[in-house]
Amino acid sequence: MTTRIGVVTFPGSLDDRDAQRAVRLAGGEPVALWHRDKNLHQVDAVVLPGGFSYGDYLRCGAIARFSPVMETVIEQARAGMPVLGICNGFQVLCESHLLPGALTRNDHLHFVCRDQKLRVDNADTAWTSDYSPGQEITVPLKNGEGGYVAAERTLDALEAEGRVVFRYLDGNPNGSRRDIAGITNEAGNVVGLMPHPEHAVETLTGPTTDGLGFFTSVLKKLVAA
Amino acid sequence: MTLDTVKHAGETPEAGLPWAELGLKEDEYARIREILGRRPTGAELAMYSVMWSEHCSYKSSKVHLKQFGEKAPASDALLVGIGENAGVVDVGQGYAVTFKVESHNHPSYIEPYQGAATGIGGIVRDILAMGARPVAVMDPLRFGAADHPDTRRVLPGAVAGIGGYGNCLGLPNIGGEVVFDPCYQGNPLVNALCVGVMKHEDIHLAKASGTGNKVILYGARTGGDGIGGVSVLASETFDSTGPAKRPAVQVGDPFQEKLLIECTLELFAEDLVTGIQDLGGAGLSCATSELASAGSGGMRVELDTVPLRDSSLSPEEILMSESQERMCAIVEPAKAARFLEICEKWDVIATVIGEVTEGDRLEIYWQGEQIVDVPPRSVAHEGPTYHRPYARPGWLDALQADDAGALPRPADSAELRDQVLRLVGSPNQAAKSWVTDQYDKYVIGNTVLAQPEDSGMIRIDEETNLGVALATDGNGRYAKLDPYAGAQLALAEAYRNVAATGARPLAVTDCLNFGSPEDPGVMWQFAEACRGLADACRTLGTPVTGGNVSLYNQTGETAIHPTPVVGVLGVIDDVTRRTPMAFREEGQLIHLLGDTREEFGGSAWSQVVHDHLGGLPPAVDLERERLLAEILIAASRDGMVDAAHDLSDGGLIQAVVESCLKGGTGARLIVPDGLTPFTFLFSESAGRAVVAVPRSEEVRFNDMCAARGMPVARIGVLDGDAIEVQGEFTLPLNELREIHERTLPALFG
Amino acid sequence: MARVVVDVMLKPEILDPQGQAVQRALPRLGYEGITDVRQGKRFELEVEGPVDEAALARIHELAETFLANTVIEDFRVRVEEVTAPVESTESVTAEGAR
Amino acid sequence: MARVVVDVMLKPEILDPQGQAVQRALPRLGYEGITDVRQGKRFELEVEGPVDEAALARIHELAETFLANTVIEDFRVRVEEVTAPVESTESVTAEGAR
Ligand SMILES: Nc1ncnc2c1ncn2[C@@H]1O[C@H](COP(=O)(O)OP(=O)(O)O)[C@@H](O)[C@H]1O
Ligand SMILES: [Mg+2]
Repeated sequence: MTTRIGVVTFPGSLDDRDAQRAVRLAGGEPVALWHRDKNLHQVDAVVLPGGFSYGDYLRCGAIARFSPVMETVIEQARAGMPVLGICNGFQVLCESHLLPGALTRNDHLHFVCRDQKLRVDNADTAWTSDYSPGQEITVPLKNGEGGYVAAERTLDALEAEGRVVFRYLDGNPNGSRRDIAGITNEAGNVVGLMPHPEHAVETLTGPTTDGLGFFTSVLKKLVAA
Repeated sequence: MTLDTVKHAGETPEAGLPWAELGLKEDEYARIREILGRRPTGAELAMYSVMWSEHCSYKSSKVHLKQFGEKAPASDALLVGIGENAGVVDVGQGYAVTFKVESHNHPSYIEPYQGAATGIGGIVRDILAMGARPVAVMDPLRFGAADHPDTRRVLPGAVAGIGGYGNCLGLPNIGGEVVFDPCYQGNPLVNALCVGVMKHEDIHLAKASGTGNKVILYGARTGGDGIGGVSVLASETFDSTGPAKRPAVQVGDPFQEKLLIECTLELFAEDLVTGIQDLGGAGLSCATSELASAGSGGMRVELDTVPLRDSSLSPEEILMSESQERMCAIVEPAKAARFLEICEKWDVIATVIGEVTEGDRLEIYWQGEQIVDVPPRSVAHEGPTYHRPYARPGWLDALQADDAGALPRPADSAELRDQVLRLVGSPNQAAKSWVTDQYDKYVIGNTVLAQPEDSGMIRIDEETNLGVALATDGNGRYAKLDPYAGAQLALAEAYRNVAATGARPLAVTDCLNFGSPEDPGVMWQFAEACRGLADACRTLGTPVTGGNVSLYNQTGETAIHPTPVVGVLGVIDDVTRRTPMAFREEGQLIHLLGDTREEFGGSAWSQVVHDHLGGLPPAVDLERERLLAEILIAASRDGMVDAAHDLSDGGLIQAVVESCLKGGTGARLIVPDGLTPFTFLFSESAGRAVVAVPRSEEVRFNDMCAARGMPVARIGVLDGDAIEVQGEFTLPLNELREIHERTLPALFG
Repeated sequence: MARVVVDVMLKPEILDPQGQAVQRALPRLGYEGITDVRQGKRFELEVEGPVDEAALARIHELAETFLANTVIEDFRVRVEEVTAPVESTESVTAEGAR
Repeated sequence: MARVVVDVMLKPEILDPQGQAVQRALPRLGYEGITDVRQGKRFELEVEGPVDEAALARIHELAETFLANTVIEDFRVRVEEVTAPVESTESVTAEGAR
């Protein structure tokens, strides 16, 4: 039986097909989920993809958080289902309070699209177990509001608990506090990051295939479970 | 407020209308009266005035554009030609591709962010209206001098607008141009290209047929955008208490457009659409009259059913509004319910505003009263045609006589080295990443090549790896020296760029940016450019499938350089064999294809070092371009080269610097016999490219060139971390990179 | 019909790159004496019916859960004195400093 | 030290996609009775020295040429009554509707 991984499409989601392709290339079965539908259709994990949900007009992810599908995603995430938020998906996770902190306007005020080197600081989450701790990977980054911020004590706690999963290397692209590119919740099942692993799954179209590990990690974990 | 109905117009034949304020000429107004057999109503006048404007009717340009059809080479690939929203090209395996470039120059000068953003929005809807899924955009841009204060206002705004809209739509930006020249001060050029993909059977056309079919307007509500001129009608003639001034600026909502795209593609997939048209310039006037004109019957529209953002709009203003993110579809009655359901799914407002009628009139009603009753063809397709006078400008002889070949050349190696650095750091030749890093090039996951590369390349089919490549080019300096040759050189460069990546050039789109057609000298430039482009397209076998004309790009008496921007689409059967431009592998051999001559007229060197424009542009040899393309494609197919980069502005040294920096490998260059180092490095002779050939392939590659009669010279080897021109100078890559990359950030922050 | 305004500003401890960009540009534009600039959002809500305590409480809740992200932003709700539609630039000038 | 506030709103006739997005979301969040939402910018300028006529005139000029894009936006300049620093969420709540 293949593992079913849901990819949510909000109005304005853009990288949803890419996330589905990444799931497929990793050997999973992608399942399209629709923002108006509370039913997760028996998926084993969920990806909240990149894009500009609802135009990102109020704040990135602020409107998507209140969509019907998120009610169930929030409930299931709290119950331990693996959830990955990429870029806009990370913003939705923060707005939903599944992850602490917030993402603010890039410090240089421009949208930036570039290949970004990252270090995997936590290789124990549901989405990173196929990496080794400290491994350096390069995946695309593209956002206008990717500056991670949180209260000092939240940042200290994230560090202390090993919940910083990815850090930017070779230059912080957006002013994120402590070079944070991605974090996880306490249980390690919910991960959010600004860079786009789903765009680094084929040598033809991405800078590397370093992003595949996210999807193989979760598939292994789910098969083992 | 009295409503100017058709009946009222019939009863008040002598009522004065502000036709002159709306830009109509006396004889044009007389013709409208003749067509209608009475005076037009205010609404009719509004429709005619905007549809007969230069922008919509091409009245000054169409006598010259005709050649693109008349001289078009026979091409099996052309499925839909000029005249529709965009041309459609067969790329094999049942796929068709549609692409088009359009200008949004004036709006981008007034409000750079929104002007450029809505330029992207408009061209994307054109592509969507053909039945295709838009898959990528490109943005050929021209600005005034890089250090001019107004450029600091216009460029960052336009770039942010293009990125803001395109990124939010989820369309990768795969290429474009950034050119600076004082001639564009006050008249920046913001052109936008979109390419879309569909299956052959999905092609849709803008035509209304089938009596009783519904006319459905869907997308954004209609507001007072872009109707400056027409408010004369509302305020001065019919309703002096109305709002005096309407915004000419259109504001884009890319989120709404994203919904419109997904919604429309779902409507196509369920076969719910009989005819479709996007709303762009001239809004509903254009959409209704063009749909009705192209169809078999007539059309009746109840204008008061149009959903409004601003309830104070007059019927004339509703007809003229250029509110963005709207489409108009013709739908069979039995399918209307499902159509509306899909729109609801995507939160897109959709309204039945009328239906296709038996007759042959376009009739528009407002609160039950008839305010428009016209033959739609007379509005949409039978506008005026001007044969404007044109004459070769008197100044051209002196300009051409001012030969750039006579300019002082570098006296020694040190000066040569210095000039190379000045060239690669000059705004036109410097790295464009400050601009292109603001564009998402990854979204959709099919981008095989994107900036900086010779052309953008998109995978169309994940199973077979079929793909397309696109490049746009245009050199206003060349065209100023000789518009006929300049247009051909623009085509030749784009064609060469496509071939350099291994794709076969198939078809052309163009955006012709010129000054005022009322100036006979400008009109001559325009006529020459059209003739040159049409002739070259015939020789190269690449038909023009569509495009756009932008006139009046001038301030006072001073026109911009004639700037024909040419986009070439190519097909590649297997994108995995693409040829990138990066020089990576040490030890590979650098070969120069083509002939290098003493050609410096309009060159980057003459501009950067001497601030000079004069002489003749490089000679055009289209047969050579075709041969070069064949070589580059064959080399890609047979795996004989690992990298290729075409030569254009800046000549050989510019190309080698770009390829070395991209790949992170240096080069040792040897000046071939018979050339001075200066000519070798800076000449801009056309029909050339550099390639990196693995040693194991050299014999085979040389044999192929010899067999086909292509001049080829081994000019060096990839090696180390500097570019060395033997006997002249050495430039470390990190010094070059610093100089190449710092220019735009230093100017625009 | 009444207008309720919600002002949303980044908390003082959160970096405000937009405000800073404005501030950095001021000397170049010839403005001295402005020591700090913060940029935030202003929402104008047109409310049907009376804006009583209950209505304001609802809007307060809306601001807290939706219009502002209280992790990084503070907000303020108030009933707008001016009830006319937003002024044109002309009338603003009149209302301005001159 | 005084605070001058510049409110910048899109002109009423200009499309406001941001405000519309908020408004469309309201019914889903259970808010009725808000008939229109416009979203604009709020700048808070901390000014050194007295905010006299001349200072205000300068800020007015700044708003007109730099803070607002008067092609599509209107603005308003005013001296802020509250001179305390931006309130924390807590104090805001106190000042709110309750
Ligand atoms: N405005 C732009 N948008 C996107 N890509 C651009 C833009 N300007 C330049 N580029 C890209 O930068 C690269 C170099 O540009 P250019 O030197 O003009 O190319 P070429 O000389 O090969 O036509 C190309 O890949 C081009 O597509
Ligand atoms: Mg090129």
